[in-house]
Amino acid sequence: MLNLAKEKLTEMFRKMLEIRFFEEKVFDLYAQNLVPGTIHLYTGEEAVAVGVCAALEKTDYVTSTHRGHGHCIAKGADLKRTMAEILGKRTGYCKGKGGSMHIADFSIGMLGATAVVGAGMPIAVGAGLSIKLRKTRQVVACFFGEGASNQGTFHEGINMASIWRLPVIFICENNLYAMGTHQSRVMNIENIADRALAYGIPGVIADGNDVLAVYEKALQAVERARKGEGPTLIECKTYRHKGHSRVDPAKYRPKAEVEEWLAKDPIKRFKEKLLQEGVLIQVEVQKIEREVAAEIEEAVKYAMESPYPAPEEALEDVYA
Amino acid sequence: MLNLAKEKLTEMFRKMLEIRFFEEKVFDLYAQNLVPGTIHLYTGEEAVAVGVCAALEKTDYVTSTHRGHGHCIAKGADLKRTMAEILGKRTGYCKGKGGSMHIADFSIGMLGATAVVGAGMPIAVGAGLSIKLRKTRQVVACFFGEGASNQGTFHEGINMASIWRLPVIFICENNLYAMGTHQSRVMNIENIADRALAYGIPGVIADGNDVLAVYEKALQAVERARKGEGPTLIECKTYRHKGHSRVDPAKYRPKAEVEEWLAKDPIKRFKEKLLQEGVLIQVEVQKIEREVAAEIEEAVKYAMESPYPAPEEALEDVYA
Amino acid sequence: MRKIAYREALREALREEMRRDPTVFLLGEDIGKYWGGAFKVTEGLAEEFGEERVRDTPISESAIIGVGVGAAITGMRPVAEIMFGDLTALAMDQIANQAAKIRYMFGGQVKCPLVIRTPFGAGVNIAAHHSQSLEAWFMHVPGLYVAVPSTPYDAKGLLKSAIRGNNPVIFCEHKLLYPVEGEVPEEQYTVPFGVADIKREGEDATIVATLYMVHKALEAAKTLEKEGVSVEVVDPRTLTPLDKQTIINSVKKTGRIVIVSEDCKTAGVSAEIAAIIAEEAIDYLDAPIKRVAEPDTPIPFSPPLEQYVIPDEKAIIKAVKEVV
Amino acid sequence: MRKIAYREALREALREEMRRDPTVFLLGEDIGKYWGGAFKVTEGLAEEFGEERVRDTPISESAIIGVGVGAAITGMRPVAEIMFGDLTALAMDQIANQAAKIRYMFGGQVKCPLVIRTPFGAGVNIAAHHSQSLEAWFMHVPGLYVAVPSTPYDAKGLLKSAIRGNNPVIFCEHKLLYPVEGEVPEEQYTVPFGVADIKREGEDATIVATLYMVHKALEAAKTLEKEGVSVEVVDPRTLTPLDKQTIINSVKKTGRIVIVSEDCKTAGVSAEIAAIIAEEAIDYLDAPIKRVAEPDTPIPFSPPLEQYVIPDEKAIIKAVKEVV
Ligand SMILES: Cc1ncc(C[n+]2csc(CCOP(=O)(O)OP(=O)(O)O)c2C)c(N)n1
Ligand SMILES: Cc1ncc(C[n+]2csc(CCOP(=O)(O)OP(=O)(O)O)c2C)c(N)n1
Ligand SMILES: [Mg+2]
Ligand SMILES: [Mg+2]
Repeated sequence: MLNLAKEKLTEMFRKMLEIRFFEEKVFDLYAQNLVPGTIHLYTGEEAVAVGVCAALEKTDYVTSTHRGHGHCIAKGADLKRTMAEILGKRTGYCKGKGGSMHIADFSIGMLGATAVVGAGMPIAVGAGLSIKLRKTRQVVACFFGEGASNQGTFHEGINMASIWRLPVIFICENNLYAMGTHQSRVMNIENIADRALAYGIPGVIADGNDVLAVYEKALQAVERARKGEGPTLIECKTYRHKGHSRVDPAKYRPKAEVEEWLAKDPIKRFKEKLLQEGVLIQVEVQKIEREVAAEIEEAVKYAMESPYPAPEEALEDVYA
Repeated sequence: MLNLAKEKLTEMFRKMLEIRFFEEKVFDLYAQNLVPGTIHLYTGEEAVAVGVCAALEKTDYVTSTHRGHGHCIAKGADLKRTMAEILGKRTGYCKGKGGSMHIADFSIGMLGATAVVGAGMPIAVGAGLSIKLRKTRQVVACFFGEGASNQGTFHEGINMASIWRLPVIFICENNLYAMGTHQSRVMNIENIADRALAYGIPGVIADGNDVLAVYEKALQAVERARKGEGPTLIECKTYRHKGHSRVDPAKYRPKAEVEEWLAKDPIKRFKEKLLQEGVLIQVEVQKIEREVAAEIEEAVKYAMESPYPAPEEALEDVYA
Repeated sequence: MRKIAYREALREALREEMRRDPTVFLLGEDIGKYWGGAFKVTEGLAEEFGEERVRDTPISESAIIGVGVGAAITGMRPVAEIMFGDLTALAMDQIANQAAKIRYMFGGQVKCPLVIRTPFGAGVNIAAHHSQSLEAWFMHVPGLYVAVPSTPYDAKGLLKSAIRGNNPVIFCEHKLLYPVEGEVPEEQYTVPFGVADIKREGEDATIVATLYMVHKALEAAKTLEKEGVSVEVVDPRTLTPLDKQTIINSVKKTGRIVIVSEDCKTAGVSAEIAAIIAEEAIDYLDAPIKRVAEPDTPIPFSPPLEQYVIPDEKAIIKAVKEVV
Repeated sequence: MRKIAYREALREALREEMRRDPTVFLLGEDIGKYWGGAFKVTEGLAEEFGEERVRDTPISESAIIGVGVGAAITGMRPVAEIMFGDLTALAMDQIANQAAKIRYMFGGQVKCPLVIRTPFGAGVNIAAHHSQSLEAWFMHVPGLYVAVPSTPYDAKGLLKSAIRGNNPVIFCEHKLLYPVEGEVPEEQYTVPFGVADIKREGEDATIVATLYMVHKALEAAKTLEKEGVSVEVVDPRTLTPLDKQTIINSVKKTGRIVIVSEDCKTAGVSAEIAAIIAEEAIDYLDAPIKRVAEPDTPIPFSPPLEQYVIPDEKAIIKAVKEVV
């Protein structure tokens, strides 16, 4: 996959860094009591969102989850408005009405995050049906966790996408845990990808910490979808670096397991590969890192300086 | 399987006849405008309920569906009280509150029918969990249609039964249609049994018009369940002789298909086998047929002569 | 004027809107050419518009609505059918948490023009899982509109408005209304949301009623007229938005109000209307507010039981007599 | 008397009932030893009773309730936890169509002693999918009981009654109440369903409030006292069965009623209580009924927006002043 254009590879690397730095900043701000509510960080899973979105075009759609910052950024959302939303500001994507768990940017096909686990799946299928009926060549990427794969919506949604051959790519972010619950305690199978058999669609597994592996599988699924051959279920094996949310210390995870996965850090791996293969040289990497850090600082500044919405705005936007 | 005791085989044959004659009578009564509401006849699918229930003990449980008369009778429900319920009488199993779609007899482990397609599946799983927690050796047989297998409850229910290794046997009555909808239009797979793979449990297919084939598969599943090895999904391929409900002429079914299946009538087949193998002789069969017909007449008489509930009884039984 | 059945009026609305706007499409269980909908509302539409636009679905209520949401926020105008109103319970998350809130949560970025047609109501002996009236659940969900047409005219006009509108709508039909005939003009028209209709004018008492109960209220009013009691029958036609003003104006005139609703009494539609009067028009009342509704029981199967729980003309007459 | 938090009171109730009755068991997402429940109510219980009786489930709300129903009708007393009240929408069929109706449909053959614990309420900035108050939906479902404890004492006593009772119960908790402390005796006790508690006596106006709003009502009452207005605060403690008599008696005494409820106003809890007064006690009223509730919007995320929609002491005081 390293025969991709340098520009493309650099862009993927940059996006992964954006997510990482963004999330680290959110974590800091949270610790300083500047983020209201709860947060679910995407740190450690960057290769999934970036690998998938790199296979999409701007007009394609994604649906997202409670752990959605990474999906937004990978799909091209503005960092400033994303951060502002998370801080509950008027300038945020949703004018402060949505917050961390409900960010959307319809202008880039980011159809929004739902905080009801699994609820986004039929919505993604509906977007796929809409594409079919409108006869565009768009596709939808639907993100969800392995925990969500036990919801009825997973079953009903994928089945419908399959029978109607809709251009939907189901991306299972298998980070092994749903809150404190290890996958092995809530399903009797090893691979979520095997559930594809129940719907007569391909189920494939990707190393979710290898952005190029994810990209490759996503690209195949996108091609299949655009050709009208229907959906694909892609399971990306990955891991979240932090706890589930807020202050979760994630003590339910064995230390060795955490260390094993930290060693597989998708950003570290991709960076090393890019350097090794000579796609980028050290100074280029450092430049990107500096640029991204500055971008994030700017986003934080923008968000911090933005005003809160006026209280009465709570009454707006209920009906169109 | 014909090495079963004559008594057992005769009992199975008798139950199948009971269901057939019962349903034909319900159909007649319906045509005479004596059955309120709607009806979903089990005619043609007798081998499934009887084959499964023959593998159960009295203390075992079953959960049922809108097409539930056959499940009741096979599990040993009283024909009089079943018919009385269908006619809305005070002497019916549910004192007229339930009707055709909601018959239960807790004294024989018939946990009742739900008219919400698929809703019985988690309830059956709950009964299975109860068995496990109470440490009895009971099992639960959960009946549902192939159409129901597209409901979220199918997915959530079977998954839970699997992870907890519950003694539940999931019996998919695949009669090819859900109302006017052929299976092929709502799922992209040939066999519902294949969905078992998604939960890591065995999925087996039985000729649903061969009562001994169903019995055999059910028996294996029951043994597995009683040993604590968990659930099994059994798909019984069968066909309903009549339309979906009431006045449905079932024009959506090709004539050749109907004829093919009518030729595979489970009662005719079993009768022929019993005669051929010398388990029963013609006069014995005729005697059973007469006896069952008389029983049904008696049930009808009982039901017809029974009083309706008093209107104010509508206010009873809301709370315990 | 020509008379057509409620069912046909609905079908005409669907047909006209589908001809007018290619983004309108239908989805639901057995709505297509093999069945035409459990109540035959969509009969013939698959033949005219094809199976792509009149789309049979698996038995997956939650996904039917979720798919509707996804299509609605990406440029389509889906009309989803849930075969029985009771089954909306299976899709409650998609209806109340997704469809209703998606615009608000995202700060007004998107509209969700999804219409959900579904029949409520008892009276045909199909028991507890197929007979409820659950409009009140949806009234309690901001972001949704709730339509409750009682006549073919209103059914057609409101359905067209629902489809053209930009908000999710629970379009409540009633099983017993499908065959009921009424005047419907040949020429196209719409009925706006939020405008009550005074189905009969009167002086002595106001009855507010919806769906099938409008007809029972009108019968009761006729009987009462013979006894010298003049009853005004107000049909809100939509519960959200609710035309409070027309109801209050009627109460100002009559000083008495009986609210008739087929749902279970507690926390039902009639509770909200009673509360509005108690808050905003109590000074005009010359008697307590009366609610006529189903008792708090599931719907029983057997005919005498079922008839007992459904509000009838007698109960309405009794309530009116208690207040005048 | 010792003081413990609402969360601990709930945990004590669970522990005592599990010790007393081996058929009691818990199920829900992350309620076991790896997390102890999202709000830590069940913390430590898996350690004492084992993972069989404190059972972590997959993320499958509908099946959690369905499994509860199946266990309840076969001799167990399950206590299911739905992590957030908003998510009951996913299980609405199992709650409203199965659990609530199973006894009735089957003619009283069976009981369904299933308790569903779930937290409602806004105030912690977790937006539209984690902040609703949906008690009214459940009040509208015959066959269910609905508990709404506002104090540690009531929480413990009502939960024990719920578990010992023979009917399905939606046991509504409130996120902001979990850390709130109150007096709870060491010795065992239960609080019966259907008996309101007068949390404060007064003469000039009645406030009916539930859950967290009881505390805001009490604060408002204190402030109003200083201004010479004596307010009685009635806490129904259970919405089904509802102790109408205590509410009506209070209104007889004060002639004024303000109903305070955190849910969306339209078709909410306050509507039903208002309707009861309008039907049965209107003659005792010296002023219109007032409802203080959330406006009809989803719950927004940003703190100033969220605070704006949650009823506060000021709104309660204003409403009381309008009626006295
Ligand atoms: C339907 C539903 N159930 C429960 C919750 C509470 N909850 C939020 S995130 C989460 C875990 C989700 O796990 P998974 O799908 O694997 O995603 P991950 O958090 O691991 O990315 C839970 C249980 C919820 N928001 N929605
Ligand atoms: C959840 C739900 N959706 C729709 C219906 C209407 N309905 C009743 S039976 C039926 C078809 C069921 O098909 P299947 O599960 O294959 O059972 P069969 O009738 O073939 O025995 C439908 C759609 C219902 N009762 N419940
Ligand atoms: Mg996960
Ligand atoms: Mg079928």
